[in-house]
Amino acid sequence: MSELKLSNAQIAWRAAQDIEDGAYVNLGIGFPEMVAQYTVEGRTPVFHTENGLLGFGPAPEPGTEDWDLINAGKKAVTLKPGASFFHHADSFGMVRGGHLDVAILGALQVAQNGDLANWRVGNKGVPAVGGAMDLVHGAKRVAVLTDHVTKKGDPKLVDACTFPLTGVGCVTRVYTSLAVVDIVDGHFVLREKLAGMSMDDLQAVTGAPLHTEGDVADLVVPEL
Amino acid sequence: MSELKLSNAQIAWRAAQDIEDGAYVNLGIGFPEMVAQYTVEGRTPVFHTENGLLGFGPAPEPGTEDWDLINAGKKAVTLKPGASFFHHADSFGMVRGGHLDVAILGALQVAQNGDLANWRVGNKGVPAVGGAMDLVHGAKRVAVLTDHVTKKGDPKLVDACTFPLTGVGCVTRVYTSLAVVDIVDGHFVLREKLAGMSMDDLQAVTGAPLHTEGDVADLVVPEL
Amino acid sequence: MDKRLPGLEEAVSGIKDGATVMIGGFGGSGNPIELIHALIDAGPKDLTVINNNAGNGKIGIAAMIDAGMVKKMICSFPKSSDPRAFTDRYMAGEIELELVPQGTLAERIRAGGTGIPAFYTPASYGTELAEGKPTAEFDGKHYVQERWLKADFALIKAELADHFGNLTYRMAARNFSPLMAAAATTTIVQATKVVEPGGIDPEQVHTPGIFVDHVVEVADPQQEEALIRAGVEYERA
Amino acid sequence: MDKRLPGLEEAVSGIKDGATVMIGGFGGSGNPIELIHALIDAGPKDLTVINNNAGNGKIGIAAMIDAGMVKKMICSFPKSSDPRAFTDRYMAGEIELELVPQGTLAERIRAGGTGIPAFYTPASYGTELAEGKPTAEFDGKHYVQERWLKADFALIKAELADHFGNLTYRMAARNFSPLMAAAATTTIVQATKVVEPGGIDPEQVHTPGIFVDHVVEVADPQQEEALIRAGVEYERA
Repeated sequence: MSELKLSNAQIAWRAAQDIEDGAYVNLGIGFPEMVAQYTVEGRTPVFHTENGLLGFGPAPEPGTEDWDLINAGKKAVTLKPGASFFHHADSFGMVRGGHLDVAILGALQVAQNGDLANWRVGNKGVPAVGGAMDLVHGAKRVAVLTDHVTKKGDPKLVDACTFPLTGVGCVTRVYTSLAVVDIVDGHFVLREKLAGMSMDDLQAVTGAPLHTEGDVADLVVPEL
Repeated sequence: MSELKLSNAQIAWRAAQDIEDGAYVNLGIGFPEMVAQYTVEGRTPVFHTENGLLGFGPAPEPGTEDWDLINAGKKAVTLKPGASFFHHADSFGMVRGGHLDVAILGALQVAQNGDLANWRVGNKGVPAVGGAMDLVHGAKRVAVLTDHVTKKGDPKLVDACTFPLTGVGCVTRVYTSLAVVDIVDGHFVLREKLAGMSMDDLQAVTGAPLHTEGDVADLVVPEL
Repeated sequence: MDKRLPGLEEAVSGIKDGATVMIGGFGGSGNPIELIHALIDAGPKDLTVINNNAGNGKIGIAAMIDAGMVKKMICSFPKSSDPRAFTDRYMAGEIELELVPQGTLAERIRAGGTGIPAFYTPASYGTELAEGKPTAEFDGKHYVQERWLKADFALIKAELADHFGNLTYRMAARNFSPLMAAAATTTIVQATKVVEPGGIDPEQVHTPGIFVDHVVEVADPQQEEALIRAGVEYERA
Repeated sequence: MDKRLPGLEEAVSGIKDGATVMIGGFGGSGNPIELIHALIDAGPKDLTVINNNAGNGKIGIAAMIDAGMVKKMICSFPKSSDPRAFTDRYMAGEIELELVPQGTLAERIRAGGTGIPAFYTPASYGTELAEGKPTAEFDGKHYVQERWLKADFALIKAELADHFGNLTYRMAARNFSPLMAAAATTTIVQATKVVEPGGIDPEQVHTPGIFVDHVVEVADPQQEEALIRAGVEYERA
């Protein structure tokens, strides 16, 4: 059963199910950007990018890029009707001021108290933080997408982060390759897990106790 | 000689002589607004008003007012080419951020250390401060226009203000009905006085010592 | 997503007793007269109202005060060409006043909308309006610490709005409105014209729709200054 | 009043050794490539450069670093598709780095331009980037005190400028530029088109001319991203 896990696309799909119609959403660079591809039919979230744009759409056809129209990952995007441009202080004002409904980020580690480590592994190389330390504060929901364990098999949901922190007590929900876990009052609360996985098996690859509140639903996703 | 004094128009004219071409200028409500009428030929100062407009011109013809185009005194104004609108935080950012070359205000009292009192006389009635406490900080020059003495004959240039303060150590120059006085290192320094007035007479109606640095020029203004 | 509401009554129906309400405008420019009058008709009490001024004549905020709806005003300049409504209540001790320097008022609202709980300004240092506030020295100059200002509701007058709540303002009617739209939990807009998404150039949006909750079209809005000059009086419908 | 200068060389001639220079742009969008290359030709040393990034490839800020002009970078993300220039100098201990969270960087620059010496933000609280900074609690939440950031010069790329220095920006090329224009003692602008005063609608000005000192028309500006993809290398003329 330990081979059973969701692909990144499937994790992104699951996260997309929780994004309401009309929600204002910031998707972190890389993996979290995939969430936009799985927007639920009939819903129109508005995507925010830190560099001063609300309401962007998917990448343009190769060769038609306009490099003044990019996202925070410096990738070319397109405009949807009702978009708006603004400067960087206004953009992070939206973030810090609590105007985003959801911010979705990647993670190196998430602690049971909601601490997030996602910007550097150690002290080597050139450090770069970008907007991560701002994005983890202010959004109504701060969600994380991640494999449940590292490539070596170490838990990424931990008792306490050992990597440098991005933010303290900021994560509200984690979508992993095995489960959906909320952070409630300093604890991991399991909401959904793969049907084929036992509680014991899941706990064995999780670095802190998984609590439950009522039923744990099956984590069901389509083939992608 | 004590009857000799400048009219408000003449004080405003004198202040206008110190406004350079291209200067960004905020004129306080009332008496200071008169300075705009005496703009020196060939100079184009840009007038700022706190309610979010740079580059306004004189009042429109009566009956042609647009009440969305007003100054801080809620009077209708007109637009000059090159004007711009912005919100209130940006507007006071210009003030506080040191971008104005000159702010010109009225005064109840100015102290020799540059303290200004101009917003209320005592504790009676409804207090109203508007933008005065912001305008006295940030401009490169904060100038005051005032009669040299009150209607009762009391000095308005004083040792220390007795009325509630608008700002501490903020005034750099005072244009009065009798003289032009700078504030330098906590002292009044007399730059110009009416030719017909002796130093002793001027000192007698001034509430703190008038220092001099080199020559005191004659304060010469046209008939207005 | 469509933030349009059919009428003013629906727009203000969520504003209950005790709410804090920011109202855009500076003097008559940008004053959302129709929203204010709809709020008077709805009649919530014990409101805290934040506006640069405190009403003029017998309409708008002055009419709210006359209707006994306002417990407290937070403003910089509670005077006007006809300040009777506020002055009478204030002198009778029937309305509270928090007087804030105008630039500080703007920046406190901006801070509320942008998640800055406190900041330092030189304005009011050494004056009676700084009494009781923390101060600090930076680079040899003295500053007053000011706190953010937020509200439950903002009532905003815009020129154009689209269905997503993107806004533009007309000339100096902009003033406090972009700041208030961001600082309120629920922002209610009356717009002279409402257009489809895409009807406003994205480079020319003054207030992005993320700050706006409800939009009502008021095609031919009244201007406070014109009403004052005409001697108009508003009474609850 | 006319803020136009005839050429790039005159525009950057005042920037001397040891100056602090803000440079607009986020990645390639809004990067004033022509002004940067003119500055490389002028060749001042020991500069502190403030930009979101720290150069890419062998042009723009990366070429400044390669030319040995940069003593210190203040930025949020000193990585790019080709970060060699900064990385090599940094790993060799030849360039200082002040790493600032992106939103804090924007707000510090905004504070510099608007006369706010310090403010509080939740960003970086409890992290190594907050070490040594004052903290405070407001309403039960923890915040870090951050200081304003100013510069001697700002290099800005605009779409339109008028003779008074009023500016508009093209799409997401706006990013840090309005903030930097206000936070620098001397702001130098390259604009794709320069028009007479009155040529920009007053309601659509993004940066009022009060923040701008010099304007140079660069009619067909290069785009950093396009140059990177073409493998262009800039060397001092």
